[in-house]
Amino acid sequence: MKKIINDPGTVVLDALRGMALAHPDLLRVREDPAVIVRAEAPVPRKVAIVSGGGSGHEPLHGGFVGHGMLDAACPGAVFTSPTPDQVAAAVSLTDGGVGTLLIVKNYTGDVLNFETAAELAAADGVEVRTVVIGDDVAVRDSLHTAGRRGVGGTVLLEKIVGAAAERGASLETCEELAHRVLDRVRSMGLALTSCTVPHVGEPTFALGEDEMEVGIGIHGEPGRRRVPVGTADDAVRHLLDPILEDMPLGEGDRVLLFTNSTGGTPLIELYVAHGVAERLLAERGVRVERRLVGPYVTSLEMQGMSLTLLKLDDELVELWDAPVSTAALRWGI
Amino acid sequence: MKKIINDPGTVVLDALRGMALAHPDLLRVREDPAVIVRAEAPVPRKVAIVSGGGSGHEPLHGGFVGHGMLDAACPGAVFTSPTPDQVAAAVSLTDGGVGTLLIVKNYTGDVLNFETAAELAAADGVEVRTVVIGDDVAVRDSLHTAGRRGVGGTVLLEKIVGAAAERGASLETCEELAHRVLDRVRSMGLALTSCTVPHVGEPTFALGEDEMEVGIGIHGEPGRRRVPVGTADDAVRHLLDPILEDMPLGEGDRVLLFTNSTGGTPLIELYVAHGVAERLLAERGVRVERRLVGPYVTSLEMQGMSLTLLKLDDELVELWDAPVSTAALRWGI
Amino acid sequence: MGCAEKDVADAVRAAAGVVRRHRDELVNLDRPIGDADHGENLGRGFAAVVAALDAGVPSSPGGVLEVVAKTLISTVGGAAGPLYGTGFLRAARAVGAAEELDAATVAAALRAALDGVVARGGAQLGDKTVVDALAPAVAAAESAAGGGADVAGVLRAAADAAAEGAESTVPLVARKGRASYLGERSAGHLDPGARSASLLLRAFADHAAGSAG
Amino acid sequence: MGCAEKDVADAVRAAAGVVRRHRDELVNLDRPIGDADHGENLGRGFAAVVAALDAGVPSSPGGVLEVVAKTLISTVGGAAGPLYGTGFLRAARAVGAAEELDAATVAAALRAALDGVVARGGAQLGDKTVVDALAPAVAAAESAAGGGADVAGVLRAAADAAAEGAESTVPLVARKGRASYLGERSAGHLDPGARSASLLLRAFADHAAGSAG
Ligand SMILES: Nc1ncnc2c1ncn2[C@@H]1O[C@H](COP(=O)(O)OP(=O)(O)O)[C@@H](O)[C@H]1O
Ligand SMILES: Nc1ncnc2c1ncn2[C@@H]1O[C@H](COP(=O)(O)OP(=O)(O)O)[C@@H](O)[C@H]1O
Ligand SMILES: [Mg+2]
Ligand SMILES: [Mg+2]
Ligand SMILES: [Mg+2]
Ligand SMILES: [Mg+2]
Repeated sequence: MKKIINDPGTVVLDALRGMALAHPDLLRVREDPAVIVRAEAPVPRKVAIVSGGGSGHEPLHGGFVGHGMLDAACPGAVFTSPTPDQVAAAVSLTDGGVGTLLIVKNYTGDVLNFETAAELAAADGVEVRTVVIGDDVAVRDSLHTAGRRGVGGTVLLEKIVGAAAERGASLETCEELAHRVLDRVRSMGLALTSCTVPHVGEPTFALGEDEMEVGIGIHGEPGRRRVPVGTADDAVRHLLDPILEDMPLGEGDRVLLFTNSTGGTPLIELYVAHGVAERLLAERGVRVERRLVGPYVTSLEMQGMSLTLLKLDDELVELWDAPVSTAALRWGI
Repeated sequence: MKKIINDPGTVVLDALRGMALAHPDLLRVREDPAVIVRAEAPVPRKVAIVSGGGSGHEPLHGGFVGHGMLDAACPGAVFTSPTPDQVAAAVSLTDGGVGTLLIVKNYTGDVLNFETAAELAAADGVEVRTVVIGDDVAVRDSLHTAGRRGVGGTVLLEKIVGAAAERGASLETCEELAHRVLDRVRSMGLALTSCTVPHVGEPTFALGEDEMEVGIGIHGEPGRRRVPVGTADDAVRHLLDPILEDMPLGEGDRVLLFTNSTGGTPLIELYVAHGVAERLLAERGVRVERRLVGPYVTSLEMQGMSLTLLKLDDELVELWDAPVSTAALRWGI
Repeated sequence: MGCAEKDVADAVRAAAGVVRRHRDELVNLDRPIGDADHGENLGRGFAAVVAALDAGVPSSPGGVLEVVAKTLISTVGGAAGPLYGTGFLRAARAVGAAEELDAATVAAALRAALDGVVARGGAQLGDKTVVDALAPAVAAAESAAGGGADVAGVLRAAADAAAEGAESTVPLVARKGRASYLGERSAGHLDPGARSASLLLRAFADHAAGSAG
Repeated sequence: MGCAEKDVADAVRAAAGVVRRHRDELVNLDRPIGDADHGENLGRGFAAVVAALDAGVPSSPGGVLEVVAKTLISTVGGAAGPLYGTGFLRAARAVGAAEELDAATVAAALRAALDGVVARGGAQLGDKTVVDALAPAVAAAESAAGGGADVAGVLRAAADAAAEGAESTVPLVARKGRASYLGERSAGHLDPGARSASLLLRAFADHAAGSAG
C-alpha cells in the first residue's frame, strides 16, 4: 500500500487536523467526537444543516462546511458511517434555535447512526428533521432491500438546501426543498481501478487490465456489471443511459450536469467525459444550464467517474447560484 | 492503459471542448491554434498575463484563466510545450494595449517556443516581457545546465501577478513583481506511482511496491533519488528539508504553504501531509499565514505530492487575497 | 459456575480477543459483498470496550452489558455499531439489576438482543444478515434453558446454532445492508455480520465452559 | 541526379516515413531520461509536413525547406520543434533561391542548420543533444564536398558521422534539455534527439542514393 499517511489508525484524525490548519477562516475541528464545524457556528436563527458519512470521500462532506452550505460535517472512519455521538455533538454545536436538518446518504449504517443521533437530539430539545438521499440508479429501488445509495446528488442537495437555510428558510421549507431536489436528481458511477482502504492495505476489488465496473458504489461496492474499457463516449453512455431511463429528459428540459471524478481520474479525462455528456444531452434537446466538474465525491484514489443530473427550475438555479464559501465550493463571496 | 478518453491523438482538443462547455462564464476556447482565453478578453488598458505549457497538468494553466489571474493559457500536447503559433495567438487575442507578460516554466521546449512567440509578437507591435520560473530545488541550479524547472511556484506567481495586473499595474511593475515572487518561492515534489501518457500507453517509469521517487519532475522526469515509502512525516521532510536548505526560513518568517497533489493522491492524504508540514514549520517558528491545498499542478494520474513555500510580505498577502475568479481558484468575487 | 459482573466482563474481554484475532477474516468477508471494514469496525469497538472495562467494571452484569452497548454505539459506526449496540442495550435491560445471570436470564437476554436488532434494522430471517445467526441461536438457547441446561449449556447451544445459521447465509441473496446492492451477485458469500455474531456467541460459550470446568 | 524541389520534397516524405516507423523507438529513448514524447512530437510534426507538401510543393528547394521549418515550428512544440524548425529555416536561407542543390550547397545548408540549432539552444558538443549528431555530420559533409563527392556522397558521409555521433552520446552526462535534470543518472542512455537527427540524415542519404542509382 502506497499512501502518504502516518498510521491507518489515525489517518482520519490526522487529516482533520491538517484540514483545520488549511482552512482556519472557514471551519473548526472538534476531535472527540470528531466534528467539522463552520467557523461562525452556531448561526442564530438559521436552520442548521448537518451532514456526515464515512471518510475517504473528500471533499465530501467537510469540504462543504461554510457559508451557504453545511454548518457541520461528521466524518466517520474511512468508509464507515459516523457514530451517533458525533452527529449529536454536531447538532448541539450548530443549533441556531430554529431546528436542524440532517442530510444522510442512504446506507444502513448511516441511516441507523443518524437515527439514533436524531433521537438523542430530540431528547435535548432540538427540532430535528432527516432527509435520506438515494440517487444512485445503479441500485434497483425497492422497499424490500436497503434501497438506493446516496452518491453525487448529495453535493447538489447540500448546496441548494444550504443556500435556502442561509437565506432564512424555515426547517419545513428546507425539508420540502430537499425532497424536491431528491425527486429530480439521479446519478451513476463507474470505476477503472479499485481503491485501497488504509486499514485494509490491499485493493478492495480486482479489475482486469481492460475491465471497468459500471454502477460502482462510492465505497468500492461492486456495481451492476463489468464491461471492457472502451472510449469516453462508451463510458458516458454507460452512465447516462440508465439515468435517463430512470428519469426521462427531453426537449427543453433544463439540467445541472455534475461530472465527478472518483479521485484518481485526472481533470483532463474528466473534461473529455464532460464534453461527451454535454454533447449527448444536447442531441436529445436537453439544456445544460449549470455544471460542476471535478473530484467532489471521491473514493480515495479510485480511478473512475460519475454523472449526476439535476432537473432545474428557476428556484433551483437561483439557489445553486447563491453565494457559497467552503473549502471545495466557493463563489459569489 | 485505462483512461476515459476517445483517442490519444485528440485528447487535448476533446478536453478543451469539455472545458469550454463546463465554464462558459469564465473562458472561451480557440481551437487552431489552441488557446484558452478569458471570457472578457481583451481587457482594455490591462496588462495581459499569458501562460501555457504541456497539457496533463490540469488545472494548470487553463484552470487559472479568468478575472484576477490569466488572460490566456496555451495548452500544448500532453507534457509538450505549446508552439509559438499558440502563444502568438494568445498574445494577440488578449492584447489590451499596454503590454503582455509571458509566464514560462523553465523547460528548454517552453523557453524556446515562447521565445519565438515573443519575437513574433514584438514584430506585431505588442510589448512583450517574459518571466521564466525555476522554483524546483530538486534540480541543482547552474548556468551550465538547463537550470531549475518551473513547478508549483507557477500557480502562486500567476495568482499574484494576475492580481496586480487586474489592479492596473504596468508591465514593468508586473515584471518586477514576478521576479520578486521568483526570489522567494521554492518547491519540491515526490511520486509514489508513475503516470501514463496517453500517446505512450504505458507508465513513464516503474517504481517498486515500496519505493518513491523524491525530486520528481512534473512530467515524470526522474528525481534526485529513490527511497522507501515511509510515513507522511518522512515524505514531508524529504520535501521540506531541501527547500529550507535552499531558502532558509526561521523565527518570524511569514509564508504561504502550498501542499499540492500530483493528481492521484487523494485529499485525505494531502490534508495529512499538510498538517505535518504546518507542524514542522511551526517547530521552526515559521508562521504559515496563507495556504493552498489541493491538486493544482498535476501530472495526469500520478500519485504524489509537492510542497511550495512562498515567503510573504504585506504586499504579497494582499495580492494573494485579492479577488480571483477562475475554474480552479475562486474567492472574493 | 457463577455469572456475576466480573464473569460477564471476562467473557466480554474474551470476545474482544476473538474479534481481534478474526479482524482480517471479517474484513475479508466484507470485501466481496461489502466495503471491507466489518473486522476493523468491530475491532475498534471492542478495543474501546476493553478500555472502558479496564477503567472500571460496573457493579452488575446488566451494567457491564450497558457499557458494552454504549461503547459500541459510540465507537463502531457503520451498520454493525447501532445493531450490536442496540442488541447489547436490550440485553442489558432484559437482565435488569440481577446480580448473577442464570440460564433462563441468559436466554431471555439473547431474545431481547435479537428483538432489538430486528427492531433497529428491520431484517428478517433469510435476508443474509446477523439475524440469520442470532435467530436460530435464540431458539436453541430457549430450548436448552427450557430443558434445564446451565448457562454454559445455553450458550453452547446458542453458539452451535449460530454457527450453522451463519453458514446458511452463503447461498442467500442479500436483502438488507450493503450486500443487497449486489442483488444476485451477493449469493455464494458468507455474511460478515452473521459470522461475527457466531464468533461472539462461541467466545461467550467457550468462556462459560472454561469457567465452569 | 538532380536535386530540385521535387527531389527535396520526396526526400522529406521519405524522412517522414522513417520518423513514423521509429516513433516508438524515439518515445522509448525519451522515457528514461526525458518525458517520453520525442517520437510523438516529431511524428506529429512530420505528418503535418507531409500534409503541407500534399497541399502543394513550393517552387524551389529552399521553399520546400521553409515549409518544413514553419510546419515543424507550428506543430511540434517541445524542445525539438524550435530546434529542428530553426535548423530547417537556416538551411532554407542558406539554399536561397537555388533551383537545384549541389554538393557544396547541401554541405552549406547543413552547416547553417547546425549554427541555427546552436544559436537557439546554446548546446555545445558533448552536452548530449542533437548537436552531438549534427556537428560531426556537418564536418564530414564539408570534407566530402571538398573532396568532390556528389550530393548522395555528401549526405552519406553526414549520415555515417551522425550515426557515430549519436552513439557517442550514450556515456555522456546531459548538460542541456530535460535529461540534464538527471545529472549523473543521464549517463548510459542514447540521446533521443541525437538519434532522430541521425535518422533524418540517413533517410536523406538513402533517398539521394536511391534517386542516384
Ligand atoms: N438491516 C440490517 N439488519 C441486520 N443486520 C444488518 C443489516 N444491515 C447490515 N447488517 C449486518 O451488518 C453487517 C455489516 O456490518 P459493517 O461492515 O460493520 O457495516 P457497513 O455495512 O456499514 O460497512 C452485514 O454483514 C450484516 O450482517
Ligand atoms: N538546448 C538544446 N540544444 C540542442 N538540443 C537540445 C537542447 N535541449 C534539448 N535538446 C534535444 O531535444 C531532445 C528532446 O526533444 P523532445 O523530447 O521533443 O522535447 P522535450 O524535451 O521538450 O520533451 C533531446 O533529446 C535533445 O537532443
Ligand atoms: Mg462500512
Ligand atoms: Mg516534452
Ligand atoms: Mg462493511
Ligand atoms: Mg521529450
